[in-house]
Formats: sequence, structure tokens, C-alpha cells
Amino acid sequence: MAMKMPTEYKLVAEHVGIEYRVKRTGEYLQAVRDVSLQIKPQEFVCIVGPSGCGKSTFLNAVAGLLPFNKGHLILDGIKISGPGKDRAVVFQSPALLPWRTVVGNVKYGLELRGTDAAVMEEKSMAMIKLVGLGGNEHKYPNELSGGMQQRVNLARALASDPELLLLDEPFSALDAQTREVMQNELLRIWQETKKTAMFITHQIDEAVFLADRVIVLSKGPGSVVAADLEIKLPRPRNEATKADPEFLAKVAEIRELILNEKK
Amino acid sequence: MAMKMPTEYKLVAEHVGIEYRVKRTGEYLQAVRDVSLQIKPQEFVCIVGPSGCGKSTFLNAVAGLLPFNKGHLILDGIKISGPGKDRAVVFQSPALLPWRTVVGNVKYGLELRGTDAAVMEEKSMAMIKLVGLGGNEHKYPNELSGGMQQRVNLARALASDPELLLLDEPFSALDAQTREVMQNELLRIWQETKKTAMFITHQIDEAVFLADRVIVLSKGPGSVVAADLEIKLPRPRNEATKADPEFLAKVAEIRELILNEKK
Amino acid sequence: GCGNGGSGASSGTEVAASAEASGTNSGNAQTEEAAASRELTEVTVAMTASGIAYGPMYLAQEQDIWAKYGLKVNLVSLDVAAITAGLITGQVPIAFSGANVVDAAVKSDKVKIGGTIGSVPYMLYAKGVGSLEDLKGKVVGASAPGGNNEYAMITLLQSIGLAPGKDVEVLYVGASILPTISEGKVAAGLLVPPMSFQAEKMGLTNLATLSDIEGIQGTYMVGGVHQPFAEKNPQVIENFFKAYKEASLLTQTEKEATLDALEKWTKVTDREALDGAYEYFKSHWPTEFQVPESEIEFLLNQLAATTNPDAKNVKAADIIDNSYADAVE
Amino acid sequence: MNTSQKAAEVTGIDLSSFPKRQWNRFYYSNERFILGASGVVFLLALWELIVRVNLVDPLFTSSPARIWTAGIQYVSSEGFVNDFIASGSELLAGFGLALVIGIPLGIVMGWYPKFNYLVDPIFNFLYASPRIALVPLFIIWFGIGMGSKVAIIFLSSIFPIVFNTLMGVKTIDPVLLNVPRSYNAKDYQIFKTVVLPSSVPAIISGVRLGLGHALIGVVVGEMTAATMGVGHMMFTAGQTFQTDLVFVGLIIIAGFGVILTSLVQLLERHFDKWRVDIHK
Amino acid sequence: MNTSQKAAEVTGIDLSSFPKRQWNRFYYSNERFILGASGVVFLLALWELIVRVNLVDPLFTSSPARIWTAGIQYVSSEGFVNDFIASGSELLAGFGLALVIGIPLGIVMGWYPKFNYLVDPIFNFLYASPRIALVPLFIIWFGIGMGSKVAIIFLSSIFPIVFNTLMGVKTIDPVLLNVPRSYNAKDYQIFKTVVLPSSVPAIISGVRLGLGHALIGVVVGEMTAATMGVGHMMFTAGQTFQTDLVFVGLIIIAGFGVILTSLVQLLERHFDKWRVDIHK
Ligand SMILES: Nc1ncnc2c1ncn2[C@@H]1O[C@H](COP(=O)(O)OP(=O)(O)OP(=O)(O)O)[C@@H](O)[C@H]1O
Ligand SMILES: Nc1ncnc2c1ncn2[C@@H]1O[C@H](COP(=O)(O)OP(=O)(O)OP(=O)(O)O)[C@@H](O)[C@H]1O
Ligand SMILES: [Mg+2]
Ligand SMILES: [Mg+2]
Repeated sequence: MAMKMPTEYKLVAEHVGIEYRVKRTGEYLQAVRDVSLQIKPQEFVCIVGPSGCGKSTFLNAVAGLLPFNKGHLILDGIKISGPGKDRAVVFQSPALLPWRTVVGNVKYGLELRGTDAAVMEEKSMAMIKLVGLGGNEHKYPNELSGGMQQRVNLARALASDPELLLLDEPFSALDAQTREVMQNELLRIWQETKKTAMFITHQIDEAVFLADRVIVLSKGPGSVVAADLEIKLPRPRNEATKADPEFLAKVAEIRELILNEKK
Repeated sequence: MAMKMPTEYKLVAEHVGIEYRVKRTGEYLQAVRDVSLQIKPQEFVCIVGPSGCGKSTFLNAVAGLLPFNKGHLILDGIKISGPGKDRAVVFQSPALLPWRTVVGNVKYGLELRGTDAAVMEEKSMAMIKLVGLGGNEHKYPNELSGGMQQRVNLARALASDPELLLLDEPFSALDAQTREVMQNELLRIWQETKKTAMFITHQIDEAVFLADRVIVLSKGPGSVVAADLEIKLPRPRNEATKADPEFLAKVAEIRELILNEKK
Repeated sequence: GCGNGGSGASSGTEVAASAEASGTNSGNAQTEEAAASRELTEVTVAMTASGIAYGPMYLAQEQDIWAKYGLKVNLVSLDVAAITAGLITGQVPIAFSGANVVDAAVKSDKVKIGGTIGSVPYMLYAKGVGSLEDLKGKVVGASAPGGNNEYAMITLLQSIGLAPGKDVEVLYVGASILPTISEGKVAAGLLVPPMSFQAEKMGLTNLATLSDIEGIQGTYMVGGVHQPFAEKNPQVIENFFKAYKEASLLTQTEKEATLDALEKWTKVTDREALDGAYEYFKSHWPTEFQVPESEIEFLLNQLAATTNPDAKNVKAADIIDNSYADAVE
Repeated sequence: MNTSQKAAEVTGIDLSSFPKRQWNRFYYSNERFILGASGVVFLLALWELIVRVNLVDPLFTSSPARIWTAGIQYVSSEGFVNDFIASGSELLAGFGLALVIGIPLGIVMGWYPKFNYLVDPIFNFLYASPRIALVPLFIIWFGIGMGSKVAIIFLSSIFPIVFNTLMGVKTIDPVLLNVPRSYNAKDYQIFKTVVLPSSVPAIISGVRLGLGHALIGVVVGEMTAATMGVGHMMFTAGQTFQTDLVFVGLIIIAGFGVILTSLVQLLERHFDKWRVDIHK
Repeated sequence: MNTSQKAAEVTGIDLSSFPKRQWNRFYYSNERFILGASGVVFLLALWELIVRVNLVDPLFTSSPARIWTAGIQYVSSEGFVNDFIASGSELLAGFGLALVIGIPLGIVMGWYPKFNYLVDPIFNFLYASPRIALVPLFIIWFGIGMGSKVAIIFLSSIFPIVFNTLMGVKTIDPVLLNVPRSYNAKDYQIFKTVVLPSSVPAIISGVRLGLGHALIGVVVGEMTAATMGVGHMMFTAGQTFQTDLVFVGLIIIAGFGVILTSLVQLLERHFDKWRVDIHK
């Protein structure tokens, strides 16, 4: 293993291409064609883009779950060659273990790291409260609503306290109110614990509200980076931010970008 | 079977209560406590409410998939005692048959009704195009992105051409652009084919944009109807509608309602 | 060359340990004897299946007559093929079966024929067949290939001028000879008590008693010994036969004890049938153990003609060792 | 006529129509047992009846009453305890070994495709070969003592355990594997937390099937070489066509099997308590 | 030193490092076959070697070369064709019947809980009972002809098929049932479109296990009251200790079994082509 050395960037993607082998035909589908981006330590980056453009694919490659066939993906100065304990993923489909209760699922990440039982219990209970699922600790996933499952998924990733948080549409099944609460909690945790975050969303306003930078991917499959916009809104952000003219301008700009991209 | 008789309403829910038996404890969880509502033929009704309040539960009961322990659910003047060919459901989790390709899944509903093969092929191909999945006909569900799966789910329900469409957050995994296209297509189909629609969503603007009436459920479990608002915006609606002051007022009103509900 | 005599003897001893456990539980064995067992030589003796023909063996086991002769016998019932294998490898130093013992002696010079514990007094029962000659064109049942039952049937058929396989077909039906006759699946078969009593009850006709017919062969229960073991412990084999003789004599006087032993080992609980079987077999339990050379010759010929062509090159005298049987007298 | 009246006319899935009377209550909470017991009782009665009216010969088919008599006699005989202990310990040793080796082997075969490619043809062949014909050889390889029986039971029961475990592993929902993999979990952690729990039904079915093989193995093993054991008793009784006694042995062994199966099913119910019923 | 240079130093999962050379190409596209064949060849060579250096007695273990000689002789004898046809048709009839009855029965047992409650104890008992001890009775019940053998094969192989199908049905993802149910599909439609496809791996594993039982059933059935068949030949050879010939029979039967298993696996691969590989 190459030595870990300090770099300016937490994550560097250089001309990354990712393909799927389609078992049925034996052919390869280039899901991501050429994505280059850099994420600084403690930066919050949002990725938006049309459905099926390769956002989840890219995120999974960063998580180390998918190999890439082109370019380089470098995390903390070391090429990504598989998953690592420094990352935690909130998957698009909740992927809860159906035989574990809510608390069992939230614990899971910590358990795999061999965390002390008492700490584990405490941390996961706190996270369950945080995502608004207090009182549901001992339910099984199939006894939860869609939005509740997604929050368990989020709690699991947050509980394991990673350096790099990879979130794939974590709030898509939440109502407006819950979503707002979650957004604020996520920002608070991110700021307090100095994490780096990569966040996929379809809500442009959500992206602008959360991010330091919003990256727009082009239509897929075979997507490239269509735009990379810095969001200079002051932090901490709150409901007032959403009325800020700069906020609204950025949202409109990105919407325009995506609309043009589609044509 | 009681004779089917014309009524003023397509669907009537009278003090409906729905409970789940929790296998683990043997106890019952009252997911929906007391929901009363009426839907007129060819009406488009949206249901909003906090995550876990019982929206999907109620929709599944209307679909005939869940029994209810209180009140009455009457469809076309006949008590609902099970599923029927007059309804089609877009489930919250896509529920695609993993061993069928996109076209196989879209066909599925028609197939179960014994539709002629040629008609089936034609209809499903058209629906796949409509949801923007042309070219993906022969992919398996696990080769699709989250948003693409959701669109297949939608196409399946639309293809089977029911009288009552039950949609559970069908657009939650779609990007803004695709979502707009789908909203417009849905409205077009609904109007042209004179269907009745019950639509669950978390996007308040989406609810107001689509609906003749928006029903707000209270916090669950054990939800009741918190509000039932008529949306008098003219039809056909389009992007311009979203700038209409009445539109914005309704959105704000509902947001306020939900926020208060939560407290 | 395969496994050596030493390992054969030792595995025979190993198994005897389990016999010790069962011996303690069986009625007659006293606990003091278990203490004295250190002086006894343990030996595994195998037989095929269980039947009244082994009467003295059971009695010797129950009354522990072996102990008087310094033996501790571990009696096992083995499959025909397992006996062949056990004799050759030495896992079973002494075994009683039919042609397969001769086969083992042909296949390996480690096996010799050391005696017999008598011939099985078969009776032929039939349904819907008037006389022996009427068997022509019919199917008869035999238990298993190469067993006493089959060879007895073959010589019986030959003695009345019928060619087995041509004039009469022989079908292996395992333990189901009686029911297959009574249900009309086969025309006839060889039985011994207590099955023969059931046959009588069912109205089957007894066409022949083999011990009354001249020239019937293949009915002897041939005893094989593992030669390396026998060479090392000739006394054990000799003593085995001596004990057997004593048990055999005892069966003539100790009817009740014999019946108890029979019931225990054959699982036949019908006392009446056992009684009949006892009376019938009584005179057939031997006190002399020499194998007739003609019998072995016959079996060699049968083997040569069927499954083991090498049997042609073997002379009966070369594989028989009647010295142990001779020593009994 | 209002809608609620109309509704009352239609029989539906309304839970308020759920049976209220005492017997029904009792029935519903014991449905499984009541139905199961009635099936068994019905069959036994039919059997006894057929024999009583002389439709078949009890010599060949025995009858529940005759089996009962013979059973009481056998169970109270001194031989029974020895037989039972002998057969039981062979079964536990052979089947236990099959479990301890079979489940991990199945997991490893399912998880590491190369290993599977290497051994699959051999396993296929071994499984397809009628090992029963080799039983005499077992006596040479493993001795006439307990060894050969344990080996026979082991070799009879390991295959369904391995094959079903393998199948369970191969059909894991790959989505579930993403989570431990994203945490860079070790293989053994994945086995413990995902592979095993998700393969429970397949493994349990394999264990249940393996148990059946093992019980047959007891009889086959004791048929070939034994001095005691329930299987040996059955074999001896079969030689003298004591059908009643054969059935007694059969019922003892099968009864033991049913008890073990029930334990296994309890275990399954414990592990699968999260599962939603597919029945309406 | 820039990041891309650094990256090159680390061996990773970069697909560009995929083997390029001819042999590697060939190996990867035939990996399954190559590994499988080497396993088999290795075992055979080891066997022959052990016998050649006199570590074991060929009388008991035979050897590949001896089996080959005996095999050639047997296959070219006139008896072989008759034996093969006899055993083959028994197998096809018995196993075919088990398939045709077992799969629907398993589905029905899995789908209708009441039916399952009713028959489950009986099935448990029948499966746990060592049916091999009843073989003599089969001759009486089903005759000495093909009937008793077909019955034995049928009763040997139906249980794994039923139990595994049942397990497959019980573990269907209930979410998938929502769709046909919401369309008010008939039970038979649900069986066809959801239950069967989703139970494919479990059923196939059951069929594979049942096939193994069936092959043993051929030998057991032909052990008693048969005049021909490969199993009969093996049994006779086994009783007279012709080990080479026993192995010839074993290999013919197992070979036949492996071919049928491969067909079944092909079928599985066909039905499971949508499945994502769980392996990294
Ligand atoms: N396992 C797979 N095999 C083959 N193709 C796949 C696979 N997974 C995804 N794809 C294809 O790759 C492309 C990108 O998929 P991805 O899931 O990354 O999209 P996405 O941007 O996350 O979309 P969404 O917003 O809908 O979740 C799609 O065209 C999809 O069909
Ligand atoms: N199978 C089940 N067993 C027990 N409880 C359940 C089951 N399904 C749902 N629930 C409970 O019922 C309540 C309502 O669930 P439902 O899925 O209807 O919510 P929802 O309004 O659709 O939420 P969301 O917006 O998150 O999808 C929740 O509290 C949930 O925990
Ligand atoms: Mg995605
Ligand atoms: Mg829902």
C-alpha cells in the first residue's frame, strides 16, 4: 500500500469512467463516461442530474463497491481499491437487514467495526431519536413505512461516524416537514463533527440549501460533469436562507442548466 | 353480491380504521384511526401527511390488499372486500418482478387480465416510451436506476387502464425535469381517459398542481383527516399555473397546516 | 498384499470392548466375570442375518459358555459382502456364511475354511404347484445371490433335472420369500422354521425337505478364518468350536434356556413357533465341525461358473483346514 | 338504502365478522395442531379399519393395534434401551458431523465461486452415485464398530445440507451485501450477519432433508453390520417377517425424527420471526 | 509525485489491469470447466496412484484402470443394454412421477396453510420413517415387476422436491405478491407468474436432491426381486465382492445422474439469468 500523504483534496476523481457488464448480452454499458471533480476536506458537495444518469453508480464507485474502468479515484491521496471504514453510505434503496430490528440495523455499522456494546447501544439510540424514530426501536423493517425505512438507513450511516459520508437521495421519501428537520440535523452533525459529505438529490433547492458546491451531471448513461457551481451562502443556514435572493438565483440557474442539458 | 348502483361518489370512506397485527408482540397497531373522505368520479385527489402517518396503509386498503377493522370503504356503491380489476396501484416500493424485463413487467397487469398479445405489446411499448424508458425495454429491473424502476412501476399501472388509479409517491425518485414531464403526462392521461385518481405525495406543490382536492392526514400512527382542501385552479394546468398566486397561496396554506399538525 | 494380521487382530479386539458393555446387560453375564475378562481372549465372530440355525451360538452367548474356554466372543451380524471383506482384512477373524467364504478364500490366501456349524435344513414350500416337476417354467424365490438359500435351490432344481435360469427362473427377493409365495409373486421357495410354520398356516404345500434328498449341496454354513489370526491363535479357533460343541449339547437338554436365547436373538416372540422351530432344528445343531470336501468343491465350481473364474484353479483341499474341527474330538 | 347497510349485505374481509364463539376461538388459536392431529388420527383409523374388515393381510401390513401391542412389549424389554442408545449415539455423531461440516462447506462453496467450480463436479458425482452399494466397503474402511455406521449416516446426510446451504447463499439479495461490504466487513462477519440469517430457510430445509437421510442411514448401517440398535432390530424382525415389530422400529425411528424435525422447525420459526406471512 | 502516478503503484480493482494474454483469456472464459476437470482428474490420478503403490488393496478399492477394463467388458456385453433400459425406464417413471406430483403438491402446501397443517405431520412422519425397511412390502403391494421399483424411486425422491418447493413458496418476497393480488389475479396465475419463478432455485435444489434419492432408489429397488437393471447388476456384483464391477455400475448410474443434474442446472441458469452475482 502506498503511504497515506496529506493532500489538498479529500477526494479526487479524474476522468472516471464506470461500466456495467450486462450479463444478458455480455456487453458493457458505460454508465459514467468521464467524471472529474475534487472535494476538499469538510466540504459538502451535492450531485444532481437526470434519473438514470449515473449518480448512484459514481457514488458506489467512491464507496469502493464498483470497479471503474477509466481514470482515477483518489481518496486521501490513495487510490480507491475497495471499501473502507473511512466511508459510510446511505443507499438509495434502504437495504436494511430484514431480520434485524431498527436498533439492530442502526447498530450494524458499529458492530462490524467491533465497537463496544454499551457505546454502540447509546450511539444508536441517540441516532434513532435524531431521525425521529424514537419508540420504533424494536420494529422490524417490514413493519415500517417507506420514509421510516429511509431514516433508519440514514441513522445507520450517521451512527458509524465516518470521515466521508456518501448519501444517495436520503430524503426522497420524507414529507416536507420531516425533510426540513433532517436537513438541519444533517448540517449540524456535518459541521460539528467536521465530516466531508457527498449528497445526491433531485431537489434542486435541497442541493443549494445544503451544499458548498453543486455538481450537475449530464443525461446518462455515459454522463459527464455538466456544471460545477460554488454556493457561497453563509453558514449556518436556516429557513431564512431559503428566502435569500442568491439562494433563489442559484436554484433557478441550476434548473435552467438541467433543462438545457435534457434537450 | 350487492347490485352495483350509481352513486354520486366513486369512493366513500366512512370512519375507516386499519390495524396491523404485529407478529412479534401479538398486539395490534392502529395505523389509521378514523379517515372519512369522498372522491367523486373523475376527481384527482392528493393525500399528503407526515412520514409514517398511514397514507400507504389507507391506499392499500382501498386497493383491497389490507382489511380494515372499522368503518366502511365503498367503491362504486359496493363495499370493498378485496382487490378488483377496476383499480391499479403504483406501489411505493417498485415491486417489479425481477425475472421479467421492463416490457415484461409493464405487460404484467394486462397479462393477468388476459389481454390479447398484440394489444398488450403495443400498449406496453407506448407506455414505456411515455415514461421515458424507450430503449430500455429489455433490461431487467436490477439493471435500472432507482428512478427508472419507479417509472416502470408507473407504466405498469397506466398500461392496465383502470378506472381508479392509486398512486403512492410515484415521482419521489425522479429529478425535477423528469418529474415535470411525468406530472403533465399523468394529467393528460387522467383527463383524456376520464379516470379517478388518488395520489400520495410529499411535495406540497406537486399535490396542489395535480389535485382537485388535497387531503391532509394527521401525524400517525392512528391518523385522522386533518384537512380537506379544494383546489380550484383552472385546467388544463401547466408551468404557468405554478406561478399563479392562488397556487402559491394554497401551497403555503397546506405547509402551514402540516407544520401545525406536527406540533 | 493388504492389511496385516496384527492390525486385523487388534481391530477385532477393539470391537470386543463394545461387546463387553452389552454383555454386562445381558441376563447371565455376571459382573465378576467382567473383572475376570482380562484373562479372556476377545474375538469377533460374524454371521449373516439371524436365524434358528445359529441356536447353539446364541445359547453360548447367553450362558457365556465361551468364558469357560477363555474366550470373549463379540457376535456381529454382517452383510454377505461385509463378511467376505471382514475375513480378508481380518476385522472378523471367524465368520460363518456360505459360498462367499469360499470366494474370500479364493481371492485371498489370508482366508481358510476352518469348519462348519452345520447345514441348513431347508424345506420347499409352494403355492398352486402340485409337485416338484411342475416348477418347470415357473419363477422361484431365493434370498440373495451367492447365499445358502440360492445354492440349495440350485442343487434342488438340478437334482430333479431342471436347469436353473432356463427351466426355472430364480428371483432374489431378500427376506420376502414367504410373502412372495403366499401372494403368488413366485411359485415356490426354501424356508426353515419358524417361517415354515407360518407357511403351513397359510396353506402352502411342502413339496420337499432337503435333508431327505440325496445330493443336495450348498446348504452348509461355511466357517472362514482369517489365516494370520488363526496361525497366531490356533487355540482360540479350537476353543471356539469346543465351546460351540458344549453349547450344542446343552441345547438338547436345556430347552427353556435355548428358547429364551432364540427369542432374544431372533426377535421371534411367538413361543409356539419357537417351540416348533426348536424341535425341528434340534437334531441339526452339530457337534462335529468338519467341512466335507465335496461341499467346498461344489461351491468352487459354482463360483467358477458365475462370478469368480479364478475358482477353477483352486483345489478344495488347499483351502480347507479342518485341524481345529479335528481337535475338538 | 345507505351505503353502510349495503356494505353489511356483502361478506367481506371486515374483521368485525371474525368468529366470536368459544369453539371457534379455541379452534383458531390451535388450528395447526387440530388439523395436524385429525389428519393423523384419520389415517390411523383407516388403516385399522382396512385390516379389521380383512381387506388386507395383517401379516404384511400390520395394524395400529398390533403395532401398539408389539411396541409395548419391545419398549419394556431390556434390549430396547441398548438399541435406542446405540442408534441414538450413531445418529447424533453422524448427523452432528454432517451439520458441523456441511453448513460451513455449503457457505464456502456458495461464496467462493472458484472453490465451487473445483469441487462441484466431484460433489455432483458423489451425490449421484448410489453410495448404498459401497456400504460393505465402509466396513473395511471404518471397521465393524460404530465407525462405519457414523460414516454411513454422515455421508447420507451431508449432501442435502451442503446443496441447500449453497443454494441459500447463491440466492441472497445482493442489495443486502452492499451494506457490510461498504463497511469493509471481513468475510466471516458477512457470513455471520448476512449469509447465515438470510439462508436460514434453505439451510433448515436442507437439515430437515438431511435428517431423513440420516435416519435411513441408521437402518442401512445397522443392516450391514451390527449387534444392536433399533435398525438392527428392524432388520432381524424383517428376516422372520415380523411385520408388527418392523413397524415398531419404524415408528420409533420416525418418531425420533419427527421430534428432531420439530426442534428444527422451532429454530426456523425463531430465526424467521421477522418474516411476513405470504398468506392472505 | 502526482496522484495518478501514486494510483498506479497501488494494485486495485481497475479493470485495465485485466489479463491480456491468450492463455488467461482462454482460462477466464472456461474457468468453470477447467477447474472442475482438474479436480476430477486429480482425484482419479491420486486413486490410481494409491492403488499402484500398493497402499490399498485393489480388491476393496478397485482403481480407475481396473474399472475401465471391467467397464468396457460390461458395456459391450449383451446384458448392458437391457440393464440400462430397465433401470432408465424405472428411473424416468418414478422420478418423473415425483416431479409431476411433488412440485404442485409443494406449491399447494406452501400456499394453503390449512392444507399444510393437515398433511405436514403425516409428511414429516413419512419422511422420517426409514422407508427402506418396507421395501419387502413393496414387492407384495406393487408386484415383482417394474411397479415396485417405480414406487420405491417415487417415494425416495418426492420428499426433497415437496419440502424444497414448500420452502421456496414460503420465502417469497411478499412485496411481489402485492402486484398480482392488486389485479385480483387467480391463484393459478399467481403460481405461474410469481410463485414458480421466485421458487426456482429452491425447487431446482429439491429436484437435484430428489434425483440423488431416485438413483439410490434404483439400486435399492433392484436389490430385491429384479432380474435385470444396472442396480441389480451392482447388487449382485457387490454381494459376490466384484468391486470393479460395483464401481462400473456406480459410475454408470452416477454418470447418468451427473448428466441429468447438469440439465437441471442448465434449466436453473436459464430461469435465473436475471439474477445478479453475489460474488465480488
Ligand atoms: N447493475 C446494472 N447493470 C447494468 N446497468 C445498470 C446497472 N445499474 C445501473 N445501470 C444503468 O446505469 C445507468 C445509471 O444508473 P444509476 O443507478 O447510477 O442512475 P442514477 O443517476 O442513480 O439514477 P436515479 O436518479 O434514477 O437513481 C442507468 O442507465 C442504468 O440503467
Ligand atoms: N406490516 C406492518 N406491520 C406493522 N406495522 C406496520 C406495517 N406496515 C406499516 N406499519 C406501521 O403503520 C404506520 C403507517 O405506515 P404507512 O406505510 O401507511 O405510512 P405512510 O404514511 O405511507 O408513510 P411514508 O410516507 O413514510 O411512506 C407506521 O407507523 C408503520 O410503522
Ligand atoms: Mg440513483
Ligand atoms: Mg408510504
